[in-house]
Amino acid sequence: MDSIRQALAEIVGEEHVSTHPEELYIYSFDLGTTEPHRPDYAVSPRTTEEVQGIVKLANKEKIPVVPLGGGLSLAGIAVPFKGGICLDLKRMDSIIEVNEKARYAVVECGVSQARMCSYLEKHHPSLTHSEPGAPGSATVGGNIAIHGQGDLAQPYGFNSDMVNGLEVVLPTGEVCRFGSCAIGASWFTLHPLPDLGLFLGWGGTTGIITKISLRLFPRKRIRGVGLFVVEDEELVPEIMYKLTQTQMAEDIIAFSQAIPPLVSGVQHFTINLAADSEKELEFKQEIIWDDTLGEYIRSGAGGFLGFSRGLDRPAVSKTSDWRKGGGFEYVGSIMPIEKYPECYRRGREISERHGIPYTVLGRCIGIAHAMMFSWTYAFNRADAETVKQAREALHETDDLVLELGGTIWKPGLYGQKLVIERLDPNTLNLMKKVKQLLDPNGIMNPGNWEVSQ
Amino acid sequence: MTLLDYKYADTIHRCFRCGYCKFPVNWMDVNNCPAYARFRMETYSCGGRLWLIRAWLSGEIDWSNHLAEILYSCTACKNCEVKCPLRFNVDILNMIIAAKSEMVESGRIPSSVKEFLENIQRQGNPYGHSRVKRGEWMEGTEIEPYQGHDLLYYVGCVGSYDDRAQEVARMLGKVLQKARVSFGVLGNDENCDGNEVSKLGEETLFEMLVEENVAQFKKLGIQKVVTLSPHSYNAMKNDYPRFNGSFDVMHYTQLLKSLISDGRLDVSAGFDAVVTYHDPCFLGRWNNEYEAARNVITAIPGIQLIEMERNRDSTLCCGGGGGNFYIDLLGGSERSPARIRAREAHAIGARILAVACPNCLTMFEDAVKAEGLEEELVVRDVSEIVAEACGIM
Amino acid sequence: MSSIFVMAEHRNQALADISLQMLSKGRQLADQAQTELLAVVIAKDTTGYAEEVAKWADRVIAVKNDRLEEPLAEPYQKILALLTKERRPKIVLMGHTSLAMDLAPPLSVELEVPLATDCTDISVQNGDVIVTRSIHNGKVNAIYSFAPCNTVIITGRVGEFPIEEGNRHGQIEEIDFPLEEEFSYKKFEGYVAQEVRGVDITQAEVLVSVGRGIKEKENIEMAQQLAEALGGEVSCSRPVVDYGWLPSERQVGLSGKTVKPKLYLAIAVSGAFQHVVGMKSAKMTVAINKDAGAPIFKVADFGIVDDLFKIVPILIKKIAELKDR
Amino acid sequence: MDIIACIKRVPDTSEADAIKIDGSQRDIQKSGLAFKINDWDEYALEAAVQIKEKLGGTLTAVTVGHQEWNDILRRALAMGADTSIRIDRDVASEDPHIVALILKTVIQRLPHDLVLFGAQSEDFGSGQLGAMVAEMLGIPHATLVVSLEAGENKVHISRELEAGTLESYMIGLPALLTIHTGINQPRYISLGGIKRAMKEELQVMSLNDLGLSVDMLVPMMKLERLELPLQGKGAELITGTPEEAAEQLAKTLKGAGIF
Repeated sequence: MDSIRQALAEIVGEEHVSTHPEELYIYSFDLGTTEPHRPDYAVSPRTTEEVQGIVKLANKEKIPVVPLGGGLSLAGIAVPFKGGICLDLKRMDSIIEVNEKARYAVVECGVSQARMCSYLEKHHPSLTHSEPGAPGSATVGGNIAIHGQGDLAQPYGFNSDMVNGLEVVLPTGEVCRFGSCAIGASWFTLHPLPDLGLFLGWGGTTGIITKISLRLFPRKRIRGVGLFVVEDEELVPEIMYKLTQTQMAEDIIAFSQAIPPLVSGVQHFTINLAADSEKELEFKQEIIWDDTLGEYIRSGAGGFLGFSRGLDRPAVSKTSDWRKGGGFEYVGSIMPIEKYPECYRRGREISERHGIPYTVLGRCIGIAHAMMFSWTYAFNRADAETVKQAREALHETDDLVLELGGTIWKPGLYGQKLVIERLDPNTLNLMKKVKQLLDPNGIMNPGNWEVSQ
Repeated sequence: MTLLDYKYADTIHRCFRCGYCKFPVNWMDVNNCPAYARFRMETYSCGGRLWLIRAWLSGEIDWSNHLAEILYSCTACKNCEVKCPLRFNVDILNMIIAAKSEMVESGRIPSSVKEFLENIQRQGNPYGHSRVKRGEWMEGTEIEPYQGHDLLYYVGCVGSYDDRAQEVARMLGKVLQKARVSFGVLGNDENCDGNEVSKLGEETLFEMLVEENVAQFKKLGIQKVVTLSPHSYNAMKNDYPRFNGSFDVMHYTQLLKSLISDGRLDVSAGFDAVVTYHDPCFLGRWNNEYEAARNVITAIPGIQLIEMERNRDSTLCCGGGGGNFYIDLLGGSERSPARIRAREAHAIGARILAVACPNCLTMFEDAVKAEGLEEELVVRDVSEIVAEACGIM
Repeated sequence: MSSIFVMAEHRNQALADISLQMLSKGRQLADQAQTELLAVVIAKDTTGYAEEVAKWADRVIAVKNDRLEEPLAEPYQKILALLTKERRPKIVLMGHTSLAMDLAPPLSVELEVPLATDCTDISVQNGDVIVTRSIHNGKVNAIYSFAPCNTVIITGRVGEFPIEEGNRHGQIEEIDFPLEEEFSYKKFEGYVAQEVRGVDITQAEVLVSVGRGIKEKENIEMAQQLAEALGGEVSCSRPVVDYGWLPSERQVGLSGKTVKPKLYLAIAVSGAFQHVVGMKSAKMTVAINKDAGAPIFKVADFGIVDDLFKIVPILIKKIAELKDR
Repeated sequence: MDIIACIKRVPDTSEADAIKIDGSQRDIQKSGLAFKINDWDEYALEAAVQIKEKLGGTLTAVTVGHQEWNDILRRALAMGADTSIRIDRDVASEDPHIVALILKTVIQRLPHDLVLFGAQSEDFGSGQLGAMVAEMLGIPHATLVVSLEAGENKVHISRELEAGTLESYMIGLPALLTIHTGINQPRYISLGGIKRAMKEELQVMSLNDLGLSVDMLVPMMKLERLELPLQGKGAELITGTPEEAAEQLAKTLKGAGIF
């Protein structure tokens, strides 16, 4: 009997460990174009103590541990490149505490975005969190680990900026706490204790986030989406800039896509507004549509396509079925807003060259401080050629991001290499030291962010 | 058999495995796919199951008992189809059932599924009890064999053979008698309705059962059928017509609703109780019937109907569908769907968990015992609640 | 009536219990029919066995040869055929064992004499041999007679015939038996003993034993809980091993282990004789089974005729309550 | 590899509580009983089909019984047998010697490298037939086989002894084996498979097709009568609702000092 499997079964229970080919097959893929790699064990722990036990065992046996949330990063970050233990964290899904006064929630890493939304709607209707618009099965832990952004990015920045505290299992098995909770106080703030932010953006190679305190924000009674369209992409930066000037919007996204054909080549804006009263809404509408966007509407450069109340979850998965192919992957970047026109034009060019209908999107982060710009490439899972085309387009887009002066958001292996090559040598050196310090046996999600070679 | 001649070869790859199918329509929880709720591994989610079917049929993985159990842990509760945002969602269950058929024809299926199907081949019921005992549930009642009555009261295998479900079969008979409904039953001559057999992928056995039942119904001149089980209701309403067996079929909650509203059934005596109603998948998601049982329950004075978070098309399956009331691949843990559901009903303060399906009834009776909730939560069929309200003991 | 042969079988250097049961029955039949009881012992070294069987037999035929160390059907058949043709016994009696399954049928064909296997009763009524066999897994008895013939081969069911004290001093006659043929077409390659992994159920004070009626591997956990509540172990009947729900070292019965626990709690066990043989000597036996006609109720001290899924969960709870008090 | 599997049709008495004996006192009442392939024979068929799938060759299913026995031959064909033969004669309570003689005569006329029987039958359970036929055919045999590896001209088997021990043999072909339960997991026989098998015509032979006549079949053993076992000392039944029965049993166990 495989002694490691036996040890794992003792930690999490017989039913939550598998070496069956079926589990190893499913956990070898993510949903994008990354080549699959089979883990040796699929394990789904329920508590931090179980995660600790697993990590300590991994150190003893020198086998990799690969943390996995919803598995929707679409960049292969949770693909077990060097085999080992695939750690499905979705059973760690309890909502521990919601503090209305200080507007924060303490949750386990595996809580899904959908559950977070429906729980707050039902039990704390005055609060909301920055929901990333990914499929509902994406987890809160996974999203902040990749510096995700959500529908409150414009006023409040990256989701990872909204962290009040973390509980992390280090690669050597110790449990650490960061933020006010580390001194036994409540989880209300991450700062001002000495900053040890070593677990966000590292692609799960420096530790396993098990608990998060996430800032919440007021959920206004009325929430809706205004749709605005311009033909000339050159106008997008200035429009986005002006919109942020009003500080009235909750989320500003500019996007353009080839499908359906009648909208191809045109730039759309979705502008999320929220108000506690009709008066407040009317006031905001007036400032946005008359004072700010009025000139474009009057000059015919742009058009107001209406305002609809309610924020139903965008079914982003639909893009995977455009070509009945069951798949898409996208490159995300953090770009200066003024680069939108070039990103759009070059993106279209790459898509057309690879025979893929283009889909680009720029979400404003902060007060026009930056935008998350993404290029999405759909492919047909049953047609290897389209997968190859999509993979090539993705790599070309990684290059494009750096060429245009942006940085890749949640890069896959290819993108990571590009970033590491350009990284300041002293910074890179410090990252190596941090990695060696935290993960002496190199068991934490090896293959990703290979800085230590 | 390879992927090529699999009926859904050109569709099954379109599953993106985005995980929508794990959620109820109202997004209230992450585990509304009963198999995923039970095992919480990706392979047991609907998306995982579709990817595994494609991998098996394209030869990337071999058949194994574990793969068969993953396939047969699907209770055909239709949550995935209702929730998936992609256009092929109408074929999800067909894809899974077609893969089950591949396993059935190759003969390699879990031993409990083999037993289930062999018992039906031999005795016309999944328990393997002899046919001559099928009518025993009627003993001691004045329920008559069908001879030209208005209605055939079709009981089904669980109602005929399971001790607890037999009580409900009898009670519904008494309620219909009280409402002076003209009905008869088939007793020992009643055969399996085939619904579970078709969800298990034994297509030819299903066709034989339906052809026999349709011929029997026609020989007896049956026009209208009221079924105890939503499983029978589903097959007779949606599949029998394909075998030119078009009958006027209703589930008994629909009949009770009209009897009460027409005044033929007086429930005004009523009694005090806090009740929550569990939507059975084959009545709700499969046939969009959410209101009949609720109307019946709320027509009874003194009863307060409270709803669980996951209700109507967001209901969590009791784990007894797809033959699992017998095969029971989802049993044996506090994560069994029926036990999750029993805890949910208890948590909202319900004293009675009302069901409208004999499968749900048996699954929840076991779950309430396993959870040690017998004192605080009672499982009652809607017909039993109506009986008490009409003063039938 | 001519003599009665009893073939005494040995395993792991000891006479099998069933052979002592057959010797006792053979003695009783011989006395009743006033004829001679001859015990046949076949081994590399027969001295120990011969002395023991001599306590029942009037005469012991000890067949010795270096190549007869292992009890194998082919050589045994040759020897018994020769002895039977030579001595023309009325009855050739042996235990219904795995060896007998290989040996008795071809022997009866070679000698062209009738064979009755797994008999639960044997009697001689004015020179005619009558046997009883239990059929339809214990629910019906069949009584057989034989057409006139000089020899009848009978194998007796294990555990059906009590061992009586032997008080004879049979005369021992040693025969060397040089085996010429090689039996090359069938080569014995040795034994495969079952390595005892995990628990040894023969040491358990309390056994909760599950049969096919448990219906699903997951439900064995319920039996495990009951076993823990009683401080015992889980064991099972053969179908549970055939289905792969429990390893074979937990199997009670003829082809598994023989147990003598303080309590043997049989859940959904039908009570086939091969199983009952392994647990007959339990101090107290309790049976829970839906089928009132199940043979297990014949051997159990207490029984509940009901569905295990209803009884066991409540039983676990009641035991816990009684323990707290 | 030419394989022959001999199978038997038996009543399903597992669920029938009371079995009644018919007027002739020599058989049980069959009305209301369902019939099936003898459990042991299904394991033998599965073993045969698996060998055929691995090494190729033909599988013939043989049985002795009247027309209603065609259903088990259909199932054998659906499971993977190529052809099937039924000898049209009722031998239910016949002397095994006679049944063995009939089967030996059929098998001799067919190419046979490996002959498989079930170790015993669920109804009479004599466990004699296979080994008798082997002796009559003059080929080596082994009974109670629980593992089987077939090579081109030999098989490696292990058979079951008492107390969980096994003994293993290498046997040259042609050979006869009787198969015990647990050797494999018999596959499910779908109704579709049975329907396809309906189209294949079944070979039916009479005694004289085999060159046998009734007077050659002289029984050496005769079934006198059947009896229901006398209701001897049974268990003291604890009755009442599940609640009461479980409570009573728990008290009895406590009283006996079990816990």
